[in-house]
Parts: sequence; C-alpha cells; structure tokens
Amino acid sequence: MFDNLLTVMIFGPLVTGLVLLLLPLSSAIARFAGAFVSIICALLGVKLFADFSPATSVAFHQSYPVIPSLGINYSIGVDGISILVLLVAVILIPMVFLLFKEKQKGYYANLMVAQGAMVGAIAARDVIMFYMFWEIMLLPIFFMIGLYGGERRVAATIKITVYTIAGSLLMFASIVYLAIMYQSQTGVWSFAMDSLTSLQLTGTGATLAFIGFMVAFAIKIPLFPFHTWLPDAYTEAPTGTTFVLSAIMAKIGVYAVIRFVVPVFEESFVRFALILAFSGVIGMMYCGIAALVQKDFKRMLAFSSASHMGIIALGIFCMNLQALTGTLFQIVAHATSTGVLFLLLGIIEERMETRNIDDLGGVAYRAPLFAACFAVAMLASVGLPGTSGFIGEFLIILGAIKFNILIGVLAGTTLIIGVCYMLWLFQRVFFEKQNKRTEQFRDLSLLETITIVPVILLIIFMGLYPQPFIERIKPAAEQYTLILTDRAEIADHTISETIAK
Amino acid sequence: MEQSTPYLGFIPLLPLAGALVLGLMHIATCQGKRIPDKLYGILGCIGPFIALILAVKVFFELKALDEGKRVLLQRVYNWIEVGDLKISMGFLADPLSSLMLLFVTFVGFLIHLYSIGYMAGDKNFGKFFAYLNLFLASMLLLVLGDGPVVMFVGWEGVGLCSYLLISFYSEDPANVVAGNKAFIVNRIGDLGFVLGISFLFWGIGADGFDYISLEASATNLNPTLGLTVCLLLFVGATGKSAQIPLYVWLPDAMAGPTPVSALIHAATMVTAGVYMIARFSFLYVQVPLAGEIIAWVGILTALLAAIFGMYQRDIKKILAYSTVSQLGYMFAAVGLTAYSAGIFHVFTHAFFKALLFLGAGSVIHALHHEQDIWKMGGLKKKLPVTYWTMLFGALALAGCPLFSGFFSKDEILYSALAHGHGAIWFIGLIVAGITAYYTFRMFFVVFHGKPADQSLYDKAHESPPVMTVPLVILAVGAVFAGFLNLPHLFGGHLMVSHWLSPSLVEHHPDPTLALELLAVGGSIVAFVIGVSIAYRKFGTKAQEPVYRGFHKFAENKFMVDELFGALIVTPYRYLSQGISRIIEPWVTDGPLKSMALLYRLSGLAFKVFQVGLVRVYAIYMVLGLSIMSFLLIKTLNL
Amino acid sequence: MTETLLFYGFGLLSILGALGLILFKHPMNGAMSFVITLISLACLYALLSAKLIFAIQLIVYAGAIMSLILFIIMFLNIGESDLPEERGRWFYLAGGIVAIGPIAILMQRAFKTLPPGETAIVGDGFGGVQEVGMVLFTDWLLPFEIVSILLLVALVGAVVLAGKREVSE
Amino acid sequence: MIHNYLTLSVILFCLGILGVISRRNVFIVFMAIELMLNAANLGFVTLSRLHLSMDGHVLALMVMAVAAAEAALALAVVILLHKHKGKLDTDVFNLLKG
Repeated sequence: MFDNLLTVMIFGPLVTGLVLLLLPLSSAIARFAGAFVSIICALLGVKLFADFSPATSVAFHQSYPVIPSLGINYSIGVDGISILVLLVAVILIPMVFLLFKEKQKGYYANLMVAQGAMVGAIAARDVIMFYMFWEIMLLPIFFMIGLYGGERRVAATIKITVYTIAGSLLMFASIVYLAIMYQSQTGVWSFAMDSLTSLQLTGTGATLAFIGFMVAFAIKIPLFPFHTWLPDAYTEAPTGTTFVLSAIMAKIGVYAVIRFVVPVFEESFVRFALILAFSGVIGMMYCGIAALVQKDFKRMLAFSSASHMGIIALGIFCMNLQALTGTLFQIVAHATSTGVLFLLLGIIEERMETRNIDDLGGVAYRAPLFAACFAVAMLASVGLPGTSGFIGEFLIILGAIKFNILIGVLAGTTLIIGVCYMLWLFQRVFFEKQNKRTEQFRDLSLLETITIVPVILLIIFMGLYPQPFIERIKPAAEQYTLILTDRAEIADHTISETIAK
Repeated sequence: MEQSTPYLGFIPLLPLAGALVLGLMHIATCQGKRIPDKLYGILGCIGPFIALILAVKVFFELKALDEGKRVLLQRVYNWIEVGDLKISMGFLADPLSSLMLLFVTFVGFLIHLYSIGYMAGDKNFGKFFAYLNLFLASMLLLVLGDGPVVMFVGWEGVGLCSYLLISFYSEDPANVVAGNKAFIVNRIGDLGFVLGISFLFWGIGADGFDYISLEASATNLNPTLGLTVCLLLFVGATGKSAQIPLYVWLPDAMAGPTPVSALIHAATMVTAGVYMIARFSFLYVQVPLAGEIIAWVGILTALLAAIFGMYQRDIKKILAYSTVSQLGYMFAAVGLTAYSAGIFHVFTHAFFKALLFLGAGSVIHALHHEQDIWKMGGLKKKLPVTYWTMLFGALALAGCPLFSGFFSKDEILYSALAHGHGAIWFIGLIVAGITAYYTFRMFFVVFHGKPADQSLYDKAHESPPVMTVPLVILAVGAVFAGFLNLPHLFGGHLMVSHWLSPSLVEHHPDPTLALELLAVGGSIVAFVIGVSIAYRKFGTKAQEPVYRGFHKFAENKFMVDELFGALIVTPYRYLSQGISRIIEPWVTDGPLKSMALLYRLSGLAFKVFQVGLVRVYAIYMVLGLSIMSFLLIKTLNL
Repeated sequence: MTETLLFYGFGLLSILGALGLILFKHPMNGAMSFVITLISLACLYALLSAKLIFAIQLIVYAGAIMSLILFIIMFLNIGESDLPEERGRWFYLAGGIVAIGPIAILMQRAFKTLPPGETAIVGDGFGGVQEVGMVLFTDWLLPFEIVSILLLVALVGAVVLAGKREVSE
Repeated sequence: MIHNYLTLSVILFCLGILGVISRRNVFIVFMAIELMLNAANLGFVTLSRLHLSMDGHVLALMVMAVAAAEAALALAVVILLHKHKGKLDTDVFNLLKG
C-alpha cells in the first residue's frame, strides 16, 4: 500500500477538497475533514521522510503514460532536493486547520486543493505535470484571497493572479520550447525531467527559455524586483493563506529553480548567476529595510518573509555545495519559523481584531507561553545559533563568500537588518505597557499549544542536530553542484585568486 | 594527546537544563499561584554549582596531565557536515579555557547566590533565574566550544541573554531600547565574526574546523587573508567587548538588574572578545599588523572610556565606563601578543569588577533603586560590609600596589614597554591615573562626606547575608587573585602565565629589571596621583560640580551617541520610510502600475468603438472578414 | 438544356427575391419577396436531385418558418409609424457592396478550385429519404441528437421568453 | 454547371450580408440571416451533388433545424422587444454601449 504513497498524498487532498466544495456541509465538518486528511498526509509524509534513503536517485517513483504520442506521463517521485520541501508542505498544513476557525467551508476546501496541488508540484517528475499542478496551486489562493481576504482583497487578488499567470505563461512557452528542442535532437517527444536534462542547449533560444522559467519562479519566490505583489497579497489574505503562501509556496518557487532551471540550463544559469545573486541580496536588504517602519504587523512579517526569501534564493546562485545545502535546509527552517510567526500573528488578529502594532503592547505579561513561542520563532528567523535559522543562513553566507566576496558581505548584513525590525516589533508588541485591549489577551489554548509547540521544538532540534536533514539532502546537492562546477569557470571568484590580484 | 572526557558537555548542559526547567515553571505559574522564590533560587543555583564543581575537576584533571598535553576533548556528535565543512558539537578544555571556566562558574555561582537577595520579591523572579542560567550555559559553551562555530553559538547566546536581561524591566520602553541597542550593536560585531570564520574556513578550514586542526594548518594561511580574518574577528570582539566604535551599548546596558551588570557586563560576557582573540592567538601572532591595530584601538578605548568615566553621575555608569576602559587594557595586551597578561587581567577584573558592581547593587538596593551618586554620601556607617568590600574592589581597580588589579595592569603596561610600544605604555599610564581618580571619586562621594538626601539615608540598611557573603568572597578574590601571577620582580613565578602557556602562542621578551622597575614605578605614581586628586576634591566634602566647556562635552560623552544617531539610525529610518512610502509604491511597483494604467487607457480608447448597436458590430465583422479575404487573396495568389 | 434554362430562371427569381427582401421598406413586402427566394431555392434543390431537401425546404422553410414570421408580423400589426427611420440605408448599401467585394471574390476563387461537375438529374439512389436517412442515423447520429436537444432548448426558451407576464409591474 | 450554382450561392450570401448591415428593421435583419443560411444550404446541396455523397444533405437538414430553432427564439425576442419599446428598430438595443 505504501507504493502509492505519493499519489495518495496528491489526490487524497485534491479529491477531499472537491468533495467538500460540492457537498452542502457545515464549515465545522469541513474543518474536521480537512484536519483529518491533512494529518493523515502529514503522517504519510513523515513516514516517507523516514523511509527515504539518500542513496537512491528517485525514490517512490511512479510513472503512467497519459498522452503517449507526446510523451506526457503521470510521473512522480522524490529525491534529496524535494524531500525536505515535501516534508514542510505536508506537516505544516494541518496547523491551519487546527488553529483557525473560518465561517465558510469553501476556505477549508480550497486549502485542501492547495495542499494536493503543492504536493503534486513538488513530486512531479514530468514538466507538464509540474506545470499543471503549478497552475492548480494558484486557483485556491485566488479564491481564498478573493473571497475571504481583507478589505482590499480584490486588488490584491488581481495583482497576485495577473502577476503569477504572466510568469506561468512565459514558463509554458519555455516548456514548449524545451520539448521541441528535445524532439528535434532525439526524434521523440518527452517532457520527463530526466530526459530534458540531457539536452544540449545553446544560443538565444536557450537564454530566452531560461529567462522564461526564471521569471516564473522569481515571481513565485519572489525575487527582487518581482516582489511587489507580495506585501499586498500577504497582508490581505486570510492568515492561514498567508501562511501557506509564505511557508510553502514561496519555497516551491525556490525548489523549482533547483529542480528545473539548474540541471536544464546549466550554461545560462552560470552566466546569469551573478546578476541573480545580486538580485537576491538586494531583495534581502531592500525588503528588510522596508520592514522596519511598517505599521501593520502582517505587512511587516510579509516584508520580513520576502527579505529572507532573498537570502534563500541567493544560496542557489552561489553554485557551491555549502550554499545549496544551506538553501535546502533553510527552506525548512524558514518555513517553520516564518510559518509560526504568521500563525501566532493570526491568533493575535483573531483575539484582538487589530494588526496595528501601535495598538498592541505588553502581550508577554498576559501570555508568556505565546511570547516564548513567538520569541523562539523570531530568533530562528533572525538566525540565532541553536535554532534552525542559523544553520541555513550560516551555510549560505559561507557559500556566498566563496562565490563572490561582495555578495557574501552583503548577505551577512541580514544578521543586522533582521534583528533591527524584529526586535523593535517584539518590543512594541510584547513589551512595554499593556493597554485595555491586550489586558484581555488569552494565552495559547491547549489545542493551540499542541499545534505550535511541536514546531517550536522542531526549530530547536534542527538547530542543535541538523545532521539527519543534511544527510538526506547531501547526495542530491552534491550532484547538482557537480553539474554546475563542471560547467562553470567560477574559479576566478574564489577567494584565493581574488586576493592574488 | 586527545583525551575524551565524557562530562565536559555537562558543564554547559546543566545550567541549560536549569534554564529550561525554571522557564517552564515560570510560564506555567506566572498567571496563577506563585512558586516560592526559595525554590526558584535553589533550582537556579544547582546548575551553576555543579558546573563549578565540574570546572574544578577539569582543572585538576588537566593539572595531572603532562605539560604540553593538557587537552581534554569531548566530541558529542556531528553537528554540521557539508562537504569540506565538518563541525562537530565538541568541547575542549585546555589551560586557557579551564581558567576561564573556573572563574566564570565561580563568579557566576556567587552572583546567582547574590541575586536571591537582590531580586527578592520581584514578580518575575523565576524568569530572572531562567535567563541567568541560560546565560551561564551560553557563556560556558562559548568558553568550552572546540571550534569557532561552536563558540559562535555561545557568543550569540550570551548576546541574546544580555538582551533579555537588559530589557528585563520591560514595561519601561527605555530599558527595552537599551536591550535592543545592545543586541543590534552586538550583531554588527557578530557580522564581523561570521565573515571572519567564513574567510577562515575557505582559507584553511578544509582539514577540520576546530581549534586544534586550525592551529596545525595556520601557517598555510595566506597573509592578506590572515589579516582580513584577524581584523574581522576583532570587529566581532569590539561588538561583544565594547571597544571603539561599538562600545556605545555597554553604558546603556546598565538598565538591567545590577547582578546582570556584574555578571554579564563586567565579569564574563564582555571579556569574551579577549578570550576569543587569545583563542586565536595562533592566527594573531602571524599577523603583527592586526595585533598593533587591536592594541591601539584597545588603548584608545581605555582612554576615551576613562575620560567619560570621570564625569558620570550614575554609579553603574561609572562602573560601566570603567569596564570599557579595562577591556581596552585587555585588548591592548592581547594586541601586543601578551595574551597571558590580557587573560590574567580578565581574571582579576572579573573579581574586582563583579565585586564593585555587586557592592553598587547593594548600595542601590539599600537606597531603593537610587543610582545617582550625588544623592548618596556618608553611607560608610550604614553599610559597613559593603563599604569595606567596595574599598577593596576600588583599590584593586585603581591599581593599588599588592591588590590584584595592580599586578595584572602592571603586567600589561610592562608588556607594552617590553614590546617597544612606549606610546601605548604612556597612554596606559595616564589611563591608570584617571582610573584611580574616578574610582575614588565615586567611592568618596558615595561613602564619605555627608548624606545628600537625608530621607534616603535614613531608610538605608545593610543587605542580607545572602548578598554580603558573595561580596566578602569576591573581596578576598579581588585582594589575593593578583598573587597567582606574581612577577619575578616580586619573587613570584608568573603561575597563571605559566599555566596558560600551552594554549597560547606568544613571545615573551626577556625580562629586564630596568623596564620592570619603570613599569611598576609608573603605575604606583599614577595611582598615588589619581587617588590624591580624588581625595582633595571629594574626600571630605562632596559637592556636585558644575561642568562647563570641555568638561560638559565629556559629560555628554563627546556626543557620540547623538553622532551615531544622526549618522546611522536616523538615515536608516528615513531610508526605510523612503522605501516603503516612495520607492515601493512608485518605483518597484511602478511598471506594474503603469501597465495597469495602459490597460485602462486602451480600454478608454476601445470604448469608442463599442457603440452598442448589433448592426455596427456586424459591420465590424464584415470589414474584418473583408480585410482578411483581401489578404488571403493576395497571399495565396488565388 | 431545359435544366439550364430552369436554373437561370429560378436563380434569377431567387436573386430578385433576395433583393426585394433587402430593399422593401415594409417587412411584410420583404417577407413575401423572401418566400419567392425560398421557393426558387427549393426548385434549385430539385434540379440538384435533392428530393428530400426540396420537400423539406418547401414544407419547413417556405411553409412553417415563413408562415411563423408572417404571422408575427401581422400579429404585431405593424403600421408605417412602427417602422424605423432608415435614412442612411443607401449609404450603408453602397459601403457594404465595397466591403463585400473581397469576400465574394475570395469565395468565388475558392470555388473555382473545385473540379467542374455535371448536374444532370440522378434517379434513384440519391437524395431520397432512404439515402439521407441512412447517413443521418448512422454517421451523423450524435449531431442529430444534439440538434434535437437544441430544438428542445429553443422550444423551452421561446416559451419562457414570449410567455413572460410582466409580474414586476 | 456546378460553378453556376456555387456562384448563385455566393451572390445570395452577399445579399444576406448587405441586408444585415444596411437595414434596421428587426424582421428584415432576421430574414437576411435566414437568407445567408439558405445560401449556405445551397452550397452544401451543390457540393453534395458534386461528390454524390449524402453528407451535404444531412448538413442542410441540420442547418434548417437550427434555423427553425433560431426562428422560434428570435421571434420571441422580437415580441418582447416590441412589447417593451414599441419599436422594431435594432438600434434601440444599445445596452452593450461601452
């Protein structure tokens, strides 16, 4: 029965979501069903993670032809690159069901669909499959923001949808280009990842196709300057959706770059790596600085999330083992820490009906457990050693320095920038004097505690003992780095030679 | 040569466990029934106490080993292993770290004890002890870590605890701001540290990234890279140990409870930078230039802070500036490759400065949290124990001959002379004089003369034994710690230096009697001059002076805080405002908005054609068909 | 020869009928003239040996549909005042002829590519009920069913639209 | 001969178009559309004769069915229009005006 694990994890939630949409159920039942299915998926995901052996190239692989004449297959599997992203996606979603009460069942149904699509996009080994799930991912987001969002939800919905679709179309064009190139080089049609990586791509066409993919993923991540949809969408979306967007979907963008762009377009990738790395670093600094003066709690976290995504993306572009491992690790680390921050914010919003930072204060006195959880997640997000955030950021900075000293130094400023806005936020929300509103604040309930505390423990565990995670990433990361170092003449970026000059 | 010692890891682990237990207890009970303070106090002191015992055990175990083989190691597990980067969660005890270990646990334990009295009745008593335990765990990790990255964990951990404890009275925004400032400034230094170890890794880290492997391959380091690494690490040290230009956080850090100031901001955490540079002595000896820069920064910090110290009115701030100044001495020492002298000063300074802070705490406690020295006076009679212990502390700090501070400071000044840095020696001498002056200025104003505020004076009372006992113990340390490293001149054997020598790579210039005499004589003269000026001005009648001109400028700390505010903080905030108010909506979002505008305009343009009449639409269709047909005829040549 | 003559005769009639349709002012006149076109077309179908279509054209088009239209025209009792003013009619006509030019030429050219063929009357085995039925109920079964559904929908739609009582007022 | 039929079909079709674009009377426009359908039917039947296959006839049948459906609906709409506006002018419908 465990052979079909992945398929179950993809279609279980998808079907549940559709059934929930069609049946006239109350939202409580929908929430219960969603929680049940997502917890089952989370358990399956953990089993998958435990069973996964890093030695195999693609584990849990399944492939059935869908359109044989075009070589389109239903092909799924996980490897060292996707395993952590998959784990994050399945273990974080149940928290939304457990923590937030929504009035409409459609919210839960959409969340289910989103989960299925995300797992599908992560597990897909066929570009068409990937594209399909990638697009399905957007639909529930569209509905969730558009139907259940804040005051300016319509504008935000339009912005995120148009932006994302524009990127996706470019990607689709590039996919078609790849398939045609493959057909002309080998005579058969195929959209399988493994066959497309063997393509020899040169010239303007390859560059354009590369840009097509890159723009689509850069919008999703989002990389500077494609981030402008993010503050609006994150702020207007219901908190559960913001959580899904920031903790999981953004990571799928990063994952997709590693999965599709790096092995297929080695040459273009190496050529553009420096520019992309700068874009990541500048995005980190830009969003981090912008976060400082935000008055809206959620908007500040949105900018913070965007800032960290810059660093995470940077890890890919540095093209060495440490940075890539750091990125993959940081995907989990950031998902958990930012995720918890957003969830806790959601709890504040639910109880106080405000997100304005100036209206808060002194929360720590009434809710010490809440404050402690927030503090741990915040410290992980600023990369304090002993939490998961440090391992990833340290590896990325280490790799960045090898890639380019200037980028490395700029990347290091994340240590300072993050602390500035986070501490100020913490001060104004948790310290200082209580006001009438915050005096009523309840600490975490039992359900909330058992939902959030395990993730907090995971954050600390990953900081103190990251090796189980790193080991599962390692072989794949090594393989990907090898692809690039073979191709890249990045020797002149190494420190020794720079200094020799 | 490697000895696996299974209990090393327990030294930081025990306080950590204590912190967890206390923290959970606090969280669980702070809303409802209170757990008695005594239970918290006992639980809080158990961890440090066992750590102290283990530290002593480590010391004797090391001592039992042959000289040159004095290393105890424990590798608990592989922490991070990515490619060449192999970092294990490992602990290393050698003479250097064992010395640090001893006094950190010792002073730490005493201060825990003292805090039971000082913090009595505070509603966050449990939280305080949890933080204090966590701090001790981090500090021990910093000291015991077997490589730079493990050290960095402790390094940041102590920074975090420092933040938490400075903003302990968090209802007052000013305290939290002080905490934020400490954390952020420390983070600037940490950036240097991270970059430093990153460069170090790419330089020579491939064969193992712990001190032992690094020391073995240190000679392979490219000199330019070496200089970069050394300076970057020093940036880290300036943040943590409050040197120019990152010293600004330490005086503000006095917002925290006084035991915190004693433990973190005087005795242990702030000396981490010195310890780190001594740890990396194998790098620094290769790059003399870096050492010289450090020495100059250190001695200038010492001078600057001493000048500020002369004009402060807050008893804790006087001590804070004094700490910065003493740290400057230590850096001058390690910069001149006199590592053992520097570490020895760390050691003695821990005793007398902790003593002074705890004494100050006792005074503050007695006066119900009054910290302004001009409101004190004549407390000698009311607080006899505090008076006498503080006197010993002050004498040690001022460098009175035969007190601990005298020997360690003299060692540093002598090294400056011996290494041929006369200028540094001379500045050091001036600083010694100023130190003696401001120490006794504070001492006289607080304890002698007449009470400035009679009502405060009347209510003052001596502290309970749980506070005074640590004072006495520390006073004994402050008096006698110096004899551990008695130089040859006084018939000693430089025991501490000798003990440390296996861990440190340093050059000992041959001792010359003339230089030693010069150094000792200079120190004594400086002490006498400083104290006598202080006595003449404040010895009998203390009156608050009015500062003008340069003095006023110095009282305002040369406006450095304001300068930083104007140069960094304000522009940063404006930058942030600018980005989120102007750049974000108009520049980065601009293309998107202009696209939307384009759509709207073209919509307006096309609207003209939408007359709403079916017939007209039919005409459009026919026209379109007609044009298409025309083109088809043309292209297909039908 | 007779067939050719008949073709030209009916062809001319049908064109005249169509011209009448688009030129007469009153729809009644237009409709009557359109009936002429429909009947001529039915005859042309007969000339093309399409017996069934000939019959259906007469019965359904000329018979049912046209009488429906005429019925409605008369039902509404349209007088001169009801007619829209059509001042730009000639202008539109002239413009239309110019615009249609390329379309007509294109279609004409396209048909030119077809092989020439005879139109002699075919006897049995073509265009009868049996032949059409065979094809209709085998190859075209699905479209047939769909059309039947379409008719049903149209029926319901017409009832709903025309039968709407003005409840709101 | 086939070509003559086809030419006739084209002429009728074009007349239908002219009717649609030049007239405003709903009935005339409607009948002009019917005229175009018939022109197409003529084409189908002619081609069917040319190839001697029955498919054209079937298509013609379908077109008639569609025309019948259309007639029913369109006339219903015309009645409604007349009820509401009292006019038979297509230019009265301008709800689509942008």
